[in-house]
Amino acid sequence: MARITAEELRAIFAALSEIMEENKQYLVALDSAVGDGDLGLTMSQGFRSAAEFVDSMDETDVGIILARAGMTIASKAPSTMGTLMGTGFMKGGRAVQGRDFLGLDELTGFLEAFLEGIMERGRCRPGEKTVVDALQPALEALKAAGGQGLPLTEALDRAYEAAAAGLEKTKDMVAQHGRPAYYGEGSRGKEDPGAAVGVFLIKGLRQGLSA
Amino acid sequence: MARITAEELRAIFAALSEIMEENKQYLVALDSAVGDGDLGLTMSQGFRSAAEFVDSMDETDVGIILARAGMTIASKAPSTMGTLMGTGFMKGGRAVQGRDFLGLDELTGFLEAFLEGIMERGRCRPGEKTVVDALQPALEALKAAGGQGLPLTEALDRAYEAAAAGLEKTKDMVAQHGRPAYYGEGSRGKEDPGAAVGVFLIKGLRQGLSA
Amino acid sequence: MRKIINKPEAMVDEMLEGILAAHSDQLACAQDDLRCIITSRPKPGKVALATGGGSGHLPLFLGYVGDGLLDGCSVGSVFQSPGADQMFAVTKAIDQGAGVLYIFGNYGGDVMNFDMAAEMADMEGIRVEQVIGTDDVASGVRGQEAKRRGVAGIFFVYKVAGACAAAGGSLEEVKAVAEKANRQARTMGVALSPCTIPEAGRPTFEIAEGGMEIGMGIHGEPGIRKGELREADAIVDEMLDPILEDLPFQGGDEVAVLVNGLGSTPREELYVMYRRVHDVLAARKIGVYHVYAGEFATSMEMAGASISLLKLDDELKNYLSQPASTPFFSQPQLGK
Amino acid sequence: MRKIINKPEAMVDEMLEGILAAHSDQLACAQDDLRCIITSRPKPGKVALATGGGSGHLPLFLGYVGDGLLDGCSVGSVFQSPGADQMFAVTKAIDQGAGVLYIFGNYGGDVMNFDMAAEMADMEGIRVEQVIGTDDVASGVRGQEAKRRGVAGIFFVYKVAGACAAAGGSLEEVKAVAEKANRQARTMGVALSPCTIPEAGRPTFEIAEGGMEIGMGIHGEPGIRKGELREADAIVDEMLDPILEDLPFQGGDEVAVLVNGLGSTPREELYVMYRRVHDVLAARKIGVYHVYAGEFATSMEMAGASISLLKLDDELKNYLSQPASTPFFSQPQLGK
Ligand SMILES: Nc1ncnc2c1ncn2[C@@H]1O[C@H](COP(=O)(O)OP(=O)(O)O)[C@@H](O)[C@H]1O
Ligand SMILES: Nc1ncnc2c1ncn2[C@@H]1O[C@H](COP(=O)(O)OP(=O)(O)O)[C@@H](O)[C@H]1O
Ligand SMILES: [Mg+2]
Ligand SMILES: [Mg+2]
Ligand SMILES: [Mg+2]
Ligand SMILES: [Mg+2]
Repeated sequence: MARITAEELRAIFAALSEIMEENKQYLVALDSAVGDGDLGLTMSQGFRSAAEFVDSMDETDVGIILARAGMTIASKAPSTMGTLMGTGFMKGGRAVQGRDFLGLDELTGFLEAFLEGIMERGRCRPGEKTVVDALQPALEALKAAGGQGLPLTEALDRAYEAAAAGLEKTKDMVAQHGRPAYYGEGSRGKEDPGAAVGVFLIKGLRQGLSA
Repeated sequence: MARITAEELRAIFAALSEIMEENKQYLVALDSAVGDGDLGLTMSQGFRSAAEFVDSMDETDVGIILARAGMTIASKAPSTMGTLMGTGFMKGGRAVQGRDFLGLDELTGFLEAFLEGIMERGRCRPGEKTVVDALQPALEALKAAGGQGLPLTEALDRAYEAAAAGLEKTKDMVAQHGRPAYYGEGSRGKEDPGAAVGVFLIKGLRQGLSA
Repeated sequence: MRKIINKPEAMVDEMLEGILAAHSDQLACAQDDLRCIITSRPKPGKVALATGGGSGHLPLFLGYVGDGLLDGCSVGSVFQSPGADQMFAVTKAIDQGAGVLYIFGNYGGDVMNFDMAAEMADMEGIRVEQVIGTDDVASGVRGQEAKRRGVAGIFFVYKVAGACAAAGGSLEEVKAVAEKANRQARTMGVALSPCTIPEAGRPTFEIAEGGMEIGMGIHGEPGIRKGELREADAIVDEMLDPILEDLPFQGGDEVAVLVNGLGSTPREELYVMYRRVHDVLAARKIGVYHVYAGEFATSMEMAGASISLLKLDDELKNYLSQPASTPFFSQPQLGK
Repeated sequence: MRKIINKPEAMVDEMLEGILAAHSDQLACAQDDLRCIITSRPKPGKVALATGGGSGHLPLFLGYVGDGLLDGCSVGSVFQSPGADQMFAVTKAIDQGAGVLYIFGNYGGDVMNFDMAAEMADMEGIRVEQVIGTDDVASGVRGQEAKRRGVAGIFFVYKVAGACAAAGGSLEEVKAVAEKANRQARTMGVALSPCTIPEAGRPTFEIAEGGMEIGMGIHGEPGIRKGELREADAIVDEMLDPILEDLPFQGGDEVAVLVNGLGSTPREELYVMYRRVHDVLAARKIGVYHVYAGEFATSMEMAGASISLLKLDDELKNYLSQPASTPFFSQPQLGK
């Protein structure tokens, strides 16, 4: 059964870096519509730095790896999503500190702390058209998969689908936070750029695991 | 024989005001080519104020009228030509102060002092592409006409021709003063805007006299 | 792009190099990081004041680091928040043991990063408090003042907090004065042109030639009304009304006024505006204690202006009147 | 035209009304004429300093009326000389019996009108001397310095003359110091855009988008080279070379530097420029005593900048370092 050790984390961050790079223009376009258009740039740069950092790290504690990767993202991508992703990894990492690997339960705990960290830092709740609206359904999906005893890879497949569905739903919401909120009702009908990053996050977690 | 009393001065300033008004756009165009383009505006405003002032004055001393008209021009048209015309009238007026009228000799004395005042104020000499290059030939023509015993009106006709010829010659000169000098060799081929005002000055003097 | 720069991506760091080279007697940087600007004349025992924010707004933010004002500033890329680690580096460098007050504008990235920096400081035993500038009337309805953006009025907050700290105020006292100033400051802006982020190379938002946008933010955030450019007096009236109603400012009040240029609007025009401000305030019997006019918070070469009013009481007046001196702003003791 | 004004023809007077309303504690006008600005804090017995010039250049010219600087300023329409009668009115109002020094830029209209005003003053028994600013290297060849225009470097002349007069210098002493500063100051400008005289409604000269003109004057007077906009370092080099060669400035010299924005060029860019200035001067072993960067002499909303150097000796350094304070410029004692 698949589990996430330091080795998988290297693969996961490599995958995340690649995904953000591939989708740079897409994120720029989403963010240009309701923000300052930098999201593709900050995410590809932040995750590239994190991947390099994780690759260079001689550490087996996955919690520490995740937390340190978060600090790297926060300092290399100081835009809002950089800070939120950084915070998420730091809080999530701390929640699973002291372990050599993550199974589905631990990953669920990681994502829960990740999400809580973001909501605390961003002073936000689900339904306010943010990254939270992709991650929260993903967390629910992981929990459900755990209840059903599904393997980690399949759980992440479901989480990915849930996140993508969550992203779709952000179209119906009115932005309450960050630059998109300046547009008020004008933000309705558009996907939230940060939620798209949330989807890519789950995608990267899945992609880093074989099979 | 024609002579210039306070009454003629009123007619002369009325004529000058009219001429500057009629040629406003022409002077603006000349000044726009090598300067700031305000010449038509400042001259029409300055001479209008002078005409109004002379009209309202209860004074028979033509020297005082001319000098005071000069102060009016200087204060209402503070651009370079306003200051120079103002200076000319003030110095010229002072040279003929104490008289009730001007004949050709006195007018010649007036224009001589007028020209000297300008050259002193402008730190300039003939040939440097300024108003002086219209007025200096006009002064020579008046002197010559005086030597030949011509009447005032005819003398002014000749002075006008000489001024116009002087203006034409400024085309061959390179500007040494004021904004036109910024263009250096680039000012060659164009008439000097200030010299055009000099021609109008003589024209107005003539036009204010009957026949 | 009409900019005197080298490589667009090097602009911020080269600007900082220039600033540090020009003003090495007054400014330095922490941890050899150009983006962590600190005063080179720390005052032992004083409560330290830090700010931070994106570049492109000079003299905001680092221009207020100096005597009688702030002690440090973290510097972001153009219109981007600095990182939490830079804020933390500044915090560590300026703390004199009396605690550090963060004063910054209400922008998502800045708020989160300063939060994070405060947590880091807390872990190292440095006491940190925050006051968030929210003076922009155009950016949120009454009753939800805490959601508003911070713009030029933050200058008033810096000024009185800086003077209070210089006078030996405790962290709590300095924070209380800063909060009061923020509570009593209101700003409204108008933009006549967009501006260009060097790396983008073209304007990131549009204002039609001959148009204006009332209430637009200093990063081009949407305002409250777009329209044709009107006469100065009409523009000022449209800006002043919501300011005056919001606090509200009333007859008998005494205020300080800041007429701020956004970048390419000349001082000539700011004074044409002030002429109207003066008349409107006089008609309402609102007294004017002091007038600041010039560039205090800009958006690079944006054309436009903002008007800020600060309602004064004796305490604020005293702190406002104290001398201050930075490389970008200098004021003698007022009322002498 | 992107201007916040009312009727274009009212702009100058409305601006003056705004300035006087805002700064009534420091400024007044003579003979009820708005265009005759004088200090409201005259110093009995002091040599009085007057300047004057066209509008559109704030803080030039009236912005330097205040403590430690000038005593009066006559104000013309945009880019037009004030009248001799206004200069004379200012002269009469500020004279304290110790004589009046005129300091103004070398522009035809100004020169003639100040001459005329001096004659009027002479007739009333007021002693007047003149120093004409001629710092613009681009406007005349070496050996004919007296024909050059005066631009931002006149700030240095004001500053040291103002300090000398404040210190009790006689008319001759103040004039000598002003002449020395003018002799030792050199400026070069670059323009990236034209500007619009309100009454004209459109730019009175052209600079292609993406182009620049090295040496252009502050009214759009032709410069010495037009071309494509280059990188900041290359522009600075092209500006500095003729400045350094002209005086010349040499290894071992000590200078003050003024990097001046012409209107819409942000301070960010001025410091990118200063960074290069600093490196070039360091390489030539020229010491920098103090750096001024900001808007000191503008052309409304023109984009561009100028660089001025003043070669110092002990006397100039002392006068430069003295405090000064006007509504537009304030400096504490330097080197403290
Ligand atoms: N307070 C907040 N809480 C949670 N998410 C937020 C908050 N503010 C903004 N976001 C998310 O950040 C995204 C924009 O990220 P980013 O482009 O980095 O912002 P910026 O460039 O404005 O700093 C938004 O689409 C939204 O999902
Ligand atoms: N120093 C000078 N001496 C004599 N005439 C001068 C001098 N400088 C300029 N002029 C004249 O003034 C004319 C321009 O006048 P005007 O448009 O009023 O100048 P500006 O608008 O530049 O002040 C020039 O064409 C020239 O004839
Ligand atoms: Mg963004
Ligand atoms: Mg951003
Ligand atoms: Mg002209
Ligand atoms: Mg003119």
